[in-house]
Amino acid sequence: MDRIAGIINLDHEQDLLDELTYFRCGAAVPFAGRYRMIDFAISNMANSRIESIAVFARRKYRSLMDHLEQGKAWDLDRRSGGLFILPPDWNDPTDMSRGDLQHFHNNMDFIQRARADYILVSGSQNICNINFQDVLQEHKEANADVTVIYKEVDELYPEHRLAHKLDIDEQNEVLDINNDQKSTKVYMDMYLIEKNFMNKLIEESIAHGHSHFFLEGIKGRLQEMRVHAYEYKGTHALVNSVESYFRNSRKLLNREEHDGLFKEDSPILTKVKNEAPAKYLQDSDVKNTLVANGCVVHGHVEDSILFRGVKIGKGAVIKNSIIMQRCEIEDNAVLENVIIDKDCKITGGRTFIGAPEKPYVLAKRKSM
Amino acid sequence: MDRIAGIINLDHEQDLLDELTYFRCGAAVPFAGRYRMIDFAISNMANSRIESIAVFARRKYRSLMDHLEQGKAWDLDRRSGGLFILPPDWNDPTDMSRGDLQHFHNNMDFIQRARADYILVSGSQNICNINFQDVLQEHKEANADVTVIYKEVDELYPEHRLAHKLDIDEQNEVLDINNDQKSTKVYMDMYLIEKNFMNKLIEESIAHGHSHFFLEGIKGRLQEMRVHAYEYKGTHALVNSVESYFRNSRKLLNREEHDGLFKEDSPILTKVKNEAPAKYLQDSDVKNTLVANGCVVHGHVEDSILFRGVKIGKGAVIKNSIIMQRCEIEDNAVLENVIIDKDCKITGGRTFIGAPEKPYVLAKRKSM
Amino acid sequence: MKQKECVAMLLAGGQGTRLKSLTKQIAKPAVYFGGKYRIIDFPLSNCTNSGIDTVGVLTQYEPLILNDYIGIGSSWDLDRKFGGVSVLPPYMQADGGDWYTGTANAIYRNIKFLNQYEPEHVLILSGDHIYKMDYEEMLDYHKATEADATISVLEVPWEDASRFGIMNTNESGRIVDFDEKPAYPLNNLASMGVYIFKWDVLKQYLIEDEQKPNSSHDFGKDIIPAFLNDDRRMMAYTFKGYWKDVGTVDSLWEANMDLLSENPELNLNDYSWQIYSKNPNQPAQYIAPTAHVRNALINEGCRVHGTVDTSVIFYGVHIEDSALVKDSVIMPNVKIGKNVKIYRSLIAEGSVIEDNTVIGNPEPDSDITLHAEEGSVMATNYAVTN
Amino acid sequence: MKQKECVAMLLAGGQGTRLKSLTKQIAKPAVYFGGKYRIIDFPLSNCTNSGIDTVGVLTQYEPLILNDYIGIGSSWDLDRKFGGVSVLPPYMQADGGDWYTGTANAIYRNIKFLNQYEPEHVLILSGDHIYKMDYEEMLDYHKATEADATISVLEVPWEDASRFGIMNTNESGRIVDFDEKPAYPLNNLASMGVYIFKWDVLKQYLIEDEQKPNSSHDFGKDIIPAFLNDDRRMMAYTFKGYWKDVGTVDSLWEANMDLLSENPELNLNDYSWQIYSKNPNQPAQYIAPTAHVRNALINEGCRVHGTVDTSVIFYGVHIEDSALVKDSVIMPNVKIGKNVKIYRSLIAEGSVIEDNTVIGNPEPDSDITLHAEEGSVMATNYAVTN
Repeated sequence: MDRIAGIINLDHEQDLLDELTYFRCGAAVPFAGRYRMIDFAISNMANSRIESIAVFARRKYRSLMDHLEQGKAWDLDRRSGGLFILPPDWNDPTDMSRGDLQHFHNNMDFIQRARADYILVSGSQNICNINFQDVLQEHKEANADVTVIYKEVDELYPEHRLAHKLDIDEQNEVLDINNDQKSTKVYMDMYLIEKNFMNKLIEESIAHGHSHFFLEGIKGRLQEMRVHAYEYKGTHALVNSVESYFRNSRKLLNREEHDGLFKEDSPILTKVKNEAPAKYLQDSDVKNTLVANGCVVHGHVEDSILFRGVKIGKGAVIKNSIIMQRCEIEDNAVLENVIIDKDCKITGGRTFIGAPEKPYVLAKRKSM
Repeated sequence: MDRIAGIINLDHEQDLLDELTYFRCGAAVPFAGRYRMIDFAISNMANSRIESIAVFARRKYRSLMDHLEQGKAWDLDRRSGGLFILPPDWNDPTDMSRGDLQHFHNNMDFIQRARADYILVSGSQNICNINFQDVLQEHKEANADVTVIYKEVDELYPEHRLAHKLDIDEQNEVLDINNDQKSTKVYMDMYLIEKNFMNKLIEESIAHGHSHFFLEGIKGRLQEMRVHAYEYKGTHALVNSVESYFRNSRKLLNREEHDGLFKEDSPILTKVKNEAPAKYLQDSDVKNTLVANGCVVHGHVEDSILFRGVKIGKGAVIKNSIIMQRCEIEDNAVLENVIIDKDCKITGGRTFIGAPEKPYVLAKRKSM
Repeated sequence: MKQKECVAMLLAGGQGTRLKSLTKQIAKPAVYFGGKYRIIDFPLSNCTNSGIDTVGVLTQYEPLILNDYIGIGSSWDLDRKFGGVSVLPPYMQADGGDWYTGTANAIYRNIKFLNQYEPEHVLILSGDHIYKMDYEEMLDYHKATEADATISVLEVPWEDASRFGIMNTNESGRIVDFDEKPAYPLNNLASMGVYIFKWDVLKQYLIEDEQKPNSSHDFGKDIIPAFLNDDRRMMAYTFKGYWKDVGTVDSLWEANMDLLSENPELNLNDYSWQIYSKNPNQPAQYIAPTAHVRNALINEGCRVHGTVDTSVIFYGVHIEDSALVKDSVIMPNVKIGKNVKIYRSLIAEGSVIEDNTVIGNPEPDSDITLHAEEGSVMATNYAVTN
Repeated sequence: MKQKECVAMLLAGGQGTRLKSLTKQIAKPAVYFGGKYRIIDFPLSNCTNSGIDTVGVLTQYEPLILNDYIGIGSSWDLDRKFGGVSVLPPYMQADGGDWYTGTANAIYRNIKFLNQYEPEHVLILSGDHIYKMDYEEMLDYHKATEADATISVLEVPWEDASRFGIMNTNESGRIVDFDEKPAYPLNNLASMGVYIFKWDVLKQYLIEDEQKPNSSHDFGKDIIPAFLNDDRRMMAYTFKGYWKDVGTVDSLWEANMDLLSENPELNLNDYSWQIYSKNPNQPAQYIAPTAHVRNALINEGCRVHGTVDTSVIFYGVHIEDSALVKDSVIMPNVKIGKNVKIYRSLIAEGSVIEDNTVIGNPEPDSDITLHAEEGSVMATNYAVTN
């Protein structure tokens, strides 16, 4: 069997989720009632039998450390291989590397030692359920040097403006990677590459003074190599702004979208928390909502997502909202189009209403 | 039972071990054949039934993360409590705290949530085998606000110049904490304090714009509180320079000193590595040396320490030296008064001789 | 090696035949409860929360699921380097081997296991009861009273006393007599089957009891009477709080329903005394636009399109449009089809209920229905051994 | 649930009476070897290194130490969420229970365990041998040849062939006959007791074998002959490398001595095929100024003041001044007093050897002495069942 090792490169992901990324990087933002953004990339890797995964983190990664532990939730707390968070903590005066190439250069050890023939590099913003063994299969059949993964989207949303797009020929060979605002072939920030070839490219990129391995070392040298495009066909969400976070979260209230992401044979896993089952009281009224364990619901909730341990008081009305872990919404409060980060408290009777396209966001640990 | 939580505060420990601290903080420096400096503080806490431990780290803590994992080696990878590395990763524009008070302030959560009545704060440079429950007992009997721990040293060495000294009365109450170069009462950078009292002191320290909790918040207010001195009587080593590292390492070749540190009923634990037993070949000759597993010895070794996986070639002669993990000393090389960091290779036949009071130090991964 | 002050031994060997098909393939302590838990989660979590980190689980009957469930004990934070949880089936020694013949025999056969930890005290637990209890408080009482044995008791209503083992105590709380199901109870202090013994004293009685040819090697029938006979110091420790023997289908159903009140006596949301459990990693539950949910406990991985009223729903259950689940307990991964009606029932794990099926009797006070693979059976009173 | 391609079943039930007092309180697979290991470390590490992450360990005789040693499998990286290592003692079912009556019966009784993983293939291992083997290569061969069963064989010297079970193969490697200890061997391919079966085929034979009243329910005696009888496709897979049955005191001693050569056939320092083991957390070994050490393996936690020559020393051993340990194996935590002389001996765990004692015979080719608590015994050949 050909082995793949994984790299989750967070170096170029900007913390664009406003209040939600004040205290954490985007990869650590809670999503879908009980997950964090990064859970999807890690679970996809684990489900694709990738047993060595490095996370290149630079900023605000403490909640990531807390969340990932040693990879326990993904059975990646192993003696050989496993999950490693690799923040920048090197100190070599002779080091010439810059940008994310610092990560690649200083973690050469990880790449070299991993029992793997291929490396799969991914970000954390493309939410999906993908099997990288299938990608490898196609990569080998196409005899490619690099395989980049894309999603053909039905409709272009604002979040796709920030993404790269692929221009491909009928053999799915990549002709160009650009920012074509009309193209619906959204590059998912994931690529597969043979390990030794990658080493060579990294060294060359450093020698050329590059600071962004993918953009300069691969995209910039497209003509010199065979880059294949793999089309991912399942449920997909690109989350790089509050608006896209809000819309794509609620997209999961659609049963088909939900089932496309949460599959029994390739489950999305996350750190286990011990919580009692959700409790619905006599006078609760809940519709079209995702509810995590530990919630206690007295009030009215619809078209919303309740994370773990949320309390909704009597007579409270929650619509079109995302309420994160351990928030307490007191009796008769009214919330609509809001995102409330962890550990907030909404005083009884108060009302907060945001706009559907611009939800009202409350940073964590606020009392209002 | 009164519970204690632990804090290992590395914030004021300077990386004075030259080449040994180029790539790691002092707490992560290998010691005694298979340990790291920080193992002593953690093991002492674990052996004293301290089940929640926070490590305040600021710089070069990546090898610390790798070494400590989630506290597995100390059975501290627990669901409630356990071991936490808490690097500075906060981002609060309203935060007024400075210096190590940033750690105390931003990790108030850890202190509050720990199921503990007392907090034991320690650094990593004082190597010892101490029971903090005994300290607590004396703290309560003395009805103290703070108990500081000291060692009465027989002889003053250069490392003690950098340490604080205690001036105490016959009831072991602390009258002054100073830098008296003649005093033999060496403050071991460890103190015990009641949790709520500590919280109060932290808040006051921040309000006063302090940047060093112990020096300004406790030492600076000595007259306002009852500070008791606990005398630790066992094996002790203060390691804060290459010279003190070298001398104190070799002190462990003395059987009494060794037994005072490594006790069966309060073992010093460290991350487990899987290595075969040390192998001594037909022509090996080893005397007065600590040898860790995984070593393969063909040559002559005396008055030295060999860490895990060291290879000593035929005819090689090693005297008065410390050879760290996975170094390879080829045939007929001669080493005397040297410290060689991990993964170095000494070419066959070469000779390196340092001075006993100033050993020759080789940084890691060098080939000479 | 460090010594353990108190080691717990959990008797989990029972077949629990009164729970009928629920225990056909699993030991009784592995039976489901409360939307998420198995019965054994309660004594194990109590141990963890009481600071007892060494637990032997004595198994005999169908241990596969229990073994697999307990695993390395990490769910209860009992994956410890020294101590932790150990599953102890009977085993063969140089002089042969045999099955455990009674509760006392099971402990006798594991003297070697206990000796490893040199405990001062041994806590004996059973895996049949739902309750939250701080064993450390009981241990403190046991030590303070310098008892050879301490038995945890519960005040039961006088009219129920004759259904229990009743402890007769003197004014200082010392046990002077023990009546198993007395016709005319002198007291209403019922034994909860939770004992703490001084280990050196207990060990001696276990060794002696093993020699007695007519002994049934049982704590209640043989060991406690022998202690009484020898005038050993035995104290009654009174427990206050929720405690339920869930040994029958009716009592299991009742204990589940008890959780649904607004402030149940057994609070599962108390973070200071959590009941730990293996957490299946499933997505958040989905309550559809067509759903009506009230008075319910529902776990992750569920999908509710129909109506759930006054019921407890385990993980992975799908309830389709127009289905009604009322006054019932639905165990893991049950699929409930369209327009199904379920009343006053326990539905066993993995059952598939076809569209339009009706299960159970909606009449209040009617018998509780147990639905398992082989079809539905009605719960009445069975005279069975446990 | 995910399925496992191949699950390993390790037969660890043997009492190993030929190892005499070494196995009085422990099962044979738990016997010490190589300064650090127990025999079972070898098959378990082989599994991990071969990518087989699901292993059932069938125990029966004195499993306490084995249970405790295996624990949750973390030493071998086998603490997996789905799969990992499971200790499988015999257990009681609704229709009663019994001890394992043979190797095949042990697997038969765990069909339910195996079915959980829906394996295509089952690897049968024993816990008696010291060897490093890539089972994945054998599995690849098994799959490539579409065998119903594949038996790993080793070329033994022709003169030794009559001491083994010999596989007679045709030119394609297919097994056409099997001779248990033939007087006139036709072949020198000895079975190593390592089998891979198609699980659905094996299951059928196990069920049938269980019905046969005269069967001894043994792989070698019953299952393999039945396969041969039915002309099932059985292939011989030739293993090359170090392999040693350490079933006697002599062979255990020899295998230890084999490790001391400069480049032993069994390389314990090979990072690409590590032998994992539980690592006691002890300080680095201390070699005193008075010590002489050569030709030795020594583990952490040891203190050597005397002379060690051509010996294997486990952890926690103290050797005092002027003591001599020659051509011997010293098991964990042995204390050797001043001026003691030990020759050609195995010293059992925890022994305390008083000052000036002499153990063993220094003569080359003399018998190996086994010293255990109850005193020394000489190793000669015993006719025993294993």
